[in-house]
Amino acid sequence: MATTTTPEVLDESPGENPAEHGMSPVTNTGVSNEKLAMWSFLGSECLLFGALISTYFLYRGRSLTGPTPKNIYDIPYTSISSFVLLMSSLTMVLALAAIQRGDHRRLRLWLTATALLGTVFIGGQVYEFTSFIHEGLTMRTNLFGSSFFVLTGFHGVHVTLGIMMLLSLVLMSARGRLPQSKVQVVEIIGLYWHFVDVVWIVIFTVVYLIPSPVAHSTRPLQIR
Amino acid sequence: MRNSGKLRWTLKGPLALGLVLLLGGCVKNASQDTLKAHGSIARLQNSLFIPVFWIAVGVFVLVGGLVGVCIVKFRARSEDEAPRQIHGHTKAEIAWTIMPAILLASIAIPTVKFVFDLNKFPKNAITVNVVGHRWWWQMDYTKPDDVNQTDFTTATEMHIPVKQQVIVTLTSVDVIHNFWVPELAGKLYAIPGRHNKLVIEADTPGTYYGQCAEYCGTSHSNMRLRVIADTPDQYAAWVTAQEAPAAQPVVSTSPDTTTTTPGVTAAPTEASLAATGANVFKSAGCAGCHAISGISDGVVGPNLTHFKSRSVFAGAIFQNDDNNLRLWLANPPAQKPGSVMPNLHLTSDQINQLIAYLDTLR
Amino acid sequence: MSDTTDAASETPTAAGATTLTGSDTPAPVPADPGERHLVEEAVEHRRPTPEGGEHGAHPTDAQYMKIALVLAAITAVEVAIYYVKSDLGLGFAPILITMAAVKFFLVGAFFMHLRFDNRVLRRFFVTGIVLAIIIYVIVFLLLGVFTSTHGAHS
Amino acid sequence: MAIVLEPPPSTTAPDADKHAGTPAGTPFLRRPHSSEGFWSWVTTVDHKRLGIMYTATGFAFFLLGGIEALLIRLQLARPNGHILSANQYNQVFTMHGTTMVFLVIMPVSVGFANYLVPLQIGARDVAFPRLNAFSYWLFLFGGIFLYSSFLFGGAPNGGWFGYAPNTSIPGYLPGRGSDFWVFGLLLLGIASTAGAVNIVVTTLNMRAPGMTLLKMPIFSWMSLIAQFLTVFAMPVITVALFLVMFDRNFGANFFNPAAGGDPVLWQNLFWLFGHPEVYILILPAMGMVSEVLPVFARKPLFGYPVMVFSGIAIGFMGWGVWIHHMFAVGLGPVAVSAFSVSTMFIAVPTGVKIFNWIGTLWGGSLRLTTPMLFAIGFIVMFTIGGLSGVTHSLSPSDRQQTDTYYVVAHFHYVLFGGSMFGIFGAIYYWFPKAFGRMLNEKLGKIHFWLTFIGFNLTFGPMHILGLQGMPRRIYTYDKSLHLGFWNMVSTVGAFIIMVSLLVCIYNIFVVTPRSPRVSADPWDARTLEWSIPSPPPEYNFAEIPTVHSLDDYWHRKYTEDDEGRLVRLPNYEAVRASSDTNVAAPGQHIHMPSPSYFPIVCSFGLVVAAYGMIMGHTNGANYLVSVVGILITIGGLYAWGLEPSAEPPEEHDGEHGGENAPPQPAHLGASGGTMALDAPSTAALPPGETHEGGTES
Repeated sequence: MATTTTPEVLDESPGENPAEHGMSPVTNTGVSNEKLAMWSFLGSECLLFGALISTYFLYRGRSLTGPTPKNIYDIPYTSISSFVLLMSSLTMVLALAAIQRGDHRRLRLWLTATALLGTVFIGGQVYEFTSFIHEGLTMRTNLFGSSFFVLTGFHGVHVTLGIMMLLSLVLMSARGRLPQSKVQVVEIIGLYWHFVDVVWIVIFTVVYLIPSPVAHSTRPLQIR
Repeated sequence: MRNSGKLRWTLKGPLALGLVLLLGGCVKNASQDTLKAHGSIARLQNSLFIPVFWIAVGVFVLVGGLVGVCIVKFRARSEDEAPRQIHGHTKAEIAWTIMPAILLASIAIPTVKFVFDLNKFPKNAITVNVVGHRWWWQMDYTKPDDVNQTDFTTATEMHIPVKQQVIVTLTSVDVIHNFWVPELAGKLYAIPGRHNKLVIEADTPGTYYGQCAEYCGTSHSNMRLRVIADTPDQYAAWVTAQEAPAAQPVVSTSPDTTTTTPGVTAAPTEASLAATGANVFKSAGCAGCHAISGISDGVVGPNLTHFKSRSVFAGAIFQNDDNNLRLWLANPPAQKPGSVMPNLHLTSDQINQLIAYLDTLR
Repeated sequence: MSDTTDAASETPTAAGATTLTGSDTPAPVPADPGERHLVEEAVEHRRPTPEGGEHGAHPTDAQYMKIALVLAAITAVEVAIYYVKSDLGLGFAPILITMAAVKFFLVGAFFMHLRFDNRVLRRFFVTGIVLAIIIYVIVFLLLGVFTSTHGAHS
Repeated sequence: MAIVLEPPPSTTAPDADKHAGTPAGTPFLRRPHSSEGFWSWVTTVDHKRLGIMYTATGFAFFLLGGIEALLIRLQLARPNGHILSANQYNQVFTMHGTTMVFLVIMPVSVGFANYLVPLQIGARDVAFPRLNAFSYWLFLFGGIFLYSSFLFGGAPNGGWFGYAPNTSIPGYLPGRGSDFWVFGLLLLGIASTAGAVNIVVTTLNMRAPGMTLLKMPIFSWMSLIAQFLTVFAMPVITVALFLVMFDRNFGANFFNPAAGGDPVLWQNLFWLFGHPEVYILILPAMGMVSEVLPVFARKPLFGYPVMVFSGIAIGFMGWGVWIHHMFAVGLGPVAVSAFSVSTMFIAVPTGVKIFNWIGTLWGGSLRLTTPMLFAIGFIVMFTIGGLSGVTHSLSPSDRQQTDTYYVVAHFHYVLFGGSMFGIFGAIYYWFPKAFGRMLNEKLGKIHFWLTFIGFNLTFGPMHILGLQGMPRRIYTYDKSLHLGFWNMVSTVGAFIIMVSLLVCIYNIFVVTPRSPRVSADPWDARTLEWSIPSPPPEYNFAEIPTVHSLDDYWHRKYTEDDEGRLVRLPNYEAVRASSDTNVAAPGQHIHMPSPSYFPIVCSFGLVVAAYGMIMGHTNGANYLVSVVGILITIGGLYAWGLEPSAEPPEEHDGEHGGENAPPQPAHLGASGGTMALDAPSTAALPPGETHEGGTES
């Protein structure tokens, strides 16, 4: 769309202002408010998850008692649920492509699939949490427990919110309240969903795959 | 014009006054004065601060002066003045970007050097492990030949030999504290789970005040300490005295007479009082928290082995005399808010006996 | 102005074309210009292929699936590496992190359209990521994550 | 609905009723319609009302924080003071700091940004009017939540910096204050993030035609930078607060040394937020001053682009200096040197700003009005704060000054002598715009001089106290320290400040309401907000202006002769007069976002959730209260998402269809196409925005 040619943030020239050309009066940046807001929110979320992941990373191998990641993680299991979440990104983007084509049946299909995959992931996480707790790892147990549960829990809450949004979209679409003109709603929620997915990509690597340094006892405690 | 002159002085008057007062203020006899360095470390720190402080004053005089000139010179005289519209000046911008940068670079160099200087630690120095507690300082003197071994433990008041760098390693058992004896050295945190290292040194014999500088809870204000710089001889004598075991109270012949009939019997001798006090110490709960070598080994409160050798107690908020001790023992939290030492509801006789006993712990 | 009327005349068409269950709701949400441009975009997208316009480079469904396949493959390799890590020694963590970064990039660039979308958006996100990486790596350095000795330097 | 227009108001009410029943309305709450009275303020989404509410609420908290400051000063006036107990004192200084940072300077700056940014950039409202209302209510509720802790077992007492493990391990600090502190700050963090996103999007997206970023008023610029910092800094403290929350409420070990947790992590996270926060607090005030000085010097801002870029530089560099709050932590010489140097060099862009302000004054024609006095006071006082900041960057000697009253003096010169002076100047400067009446100048000058003297008496001596070894946050000090004299001086100064505030309040509430109304442009000012009546109509601009230059309004009135001297354009008077009549023509109608109940409902739910968390700490069953709160919020968000931002315009289009675009829901900027760009301001809020809020919560 020619009308959305983006003026540079800092070096736009007045002549480029669409309104003066009698062109579509888009926003100054050419991006809608909602999308810009979502992206700035995602930028903010980078710092949020960055802090959580960093906390986990910092405390790797510093727990003074077990269990440790090594003897509790079930990598094949987590790999599958990671894969499920990764594929939900695909279904999400297919949903967006569908509404962009005006294919509302496929939109609902893919949105439902995305929500379903997300639910499978959350179900997997619930199962994982329960089994960890059975194996004696809670938030209170050690640093590993604290940082693991808080990090993955935060992510899980984000996924859950995403599922709620997706289901709302399905419902709206089914009631005919999601016309093609509102394609952007799908896009914005898609952005959120993909973000949650990329965060998990990082978590999967940093938390699950990269092993903790050995030894949770190298650090003598001088507390008397 | 007349008006603007007045205005300028109303603007600058308080500032000039402030500056004068600042100078006046430094002469005051404050006992934790950071500008009154009494040791090489504090002097090093001041040798950086004081010149930069005066540079800053100079810059301020420049800026304030320029503002003052503007107010006087460019004050509107009529409503219709048409000043020249200056939108900017590239050379000026470059100048006042680069000049401060050069100035700052020139103070950055000594700063970095001093940072590394402060991280040089003398070898074979006396090492004292200082542990922060809510709200008092514990000092573990290490053995001269092995810094991993504690030689003796004291609290609140530490001695150092004069003109000798002493390494203080800092940690804490609860929250973050901050060890600070301004006239000897800048502060450093005592953080639970970490060990920080600080050098202190005193030039002249004397008593130096210090206190915890990081907010650590209710009685943060009451977490003070003293560093006493001794001549080498005095210090050696002090160490010998501290290394000695606690004084043993003379065994009382009739320990319970005083407790059963308070105030009735003739005044017991100091010795028998003290001996009773030792028993009170063991039975009333003191021993659970306080260590006295050979008697108890509590670690919650200060080590009392040579309690009476210290001039202050309870986080250095009290002079170590019988009156203060009496008040303290009667109700510690009332004297020091939030005190971890509870009110043991001791009778006044028990208190007297305890004081008599503590008096023997020299 | 002409554009306004353009959008105006297009909108009912677009909405009409998409209404499925009858327009029980008047869909009264008035779109902002941002949405208006989307309306126009949507109009363009009514063509069989979602190409054209600024977002013309949008991948097709097939391309999305290819990207997903690549993502899946990388994940598989990651897990495989996890099981053979002993052979790779120290090179192990950087390889995994690189692969995660590639996945991150693929999702961001294609699924989130950062590759095709307005530069402003990329800046927001890249600012967030770069800022996060820099400051948290500094925190790691300060807190001794990369050194074997824990805690303070002293 | 709030269609602000000249057409007979009688038509609005029936229309409104008609619409409340349509599916466009929400299923269970009728759309609010009143534009006057209590409910109109509760449900308003007008950025100007919200801006005033922000500022007024902030000012109220300023008085509370000021009372706390007086208590502190009374306690410390003499050695061994007995006005407060140790625990009370600790609560008071914690609340003083928390209040002044989170409940005063931040929200007042946001309030000004709210009020001014749309006016300065030529927009009808902010990008997300309801999100704006949500931010305000959450800020208010968060503030009330924090202060309610005084009723429930004691206020926060761990310091505004809340160092772990003091705050993270229950039992170290008496009372429940730390829980209130954690949840209060979380609420305020959500509020400020939402508000910041809003202002960032507004500024980037909704500028009038022709207003490139480098023609944007400097205050809008500085707000933009500050809000960017908020967007990126808030999540860091959010995480830190969550970690403490999990430590306190659920037995996690993040900052528990006994389990290997590192308290220094808290310090890093806190100051990672805390230092950008300093610039969040000072940048808007710098912007305010940069607006005031040119107007009263009758000269443009000296080096406007340099001012912008130095602001950006400060914003960036603000991320690389946080360790200077931790020079005494013992982080090793490399880290300490690096951060010493980075801290020093942040003085460069700051110094550039100061010199540019002086450059603005130089050669001007200075009118020493009250706003100007505060602005000049800002320059001088902020310079002192900046210079003492440089002495703090000397990390070796800062080991003496940190955690003493020298620091207290330093940051009060920055935050009071800087931010508050800027804000006071801004209040005097923009008051006539917001309320149509000029604050009394005579009282204003008294206010300024009392503040100036009181301020210097209060905080000047603190430099000395710090150098003489008075640590911060002590509730008492011994006579032997010889600190009594300067503490007494400081206390006297604090009371002079309080008197000056009373003068200000008297001025605002008693004297000014009786003063005559002023024109649109009483100061002969430069920026767009002065081109519309005072107070501005709800829609701000009857016609969105097209901008040709920086200080566009000024250039409609003035030009320069060959020598660069100021020359009035012939139509000078006409331009100023037309500003007073710059309102919508009869029949013209401008669709504005409608009031809504849901912002306040959503924020209320979050506060309920926070109380539930506090109560749940003692009895797990009470966590149900939190669940209820979250459900209220989610319900509110759904209703919000389904409710259109603005009521549909059909009924009016029917009347005026001829001159407007054909009726279609996608069109808001109805009148005659000239205000094409207003439309984003009335953006529909599809569920996308709901989720914006939703993910926050």
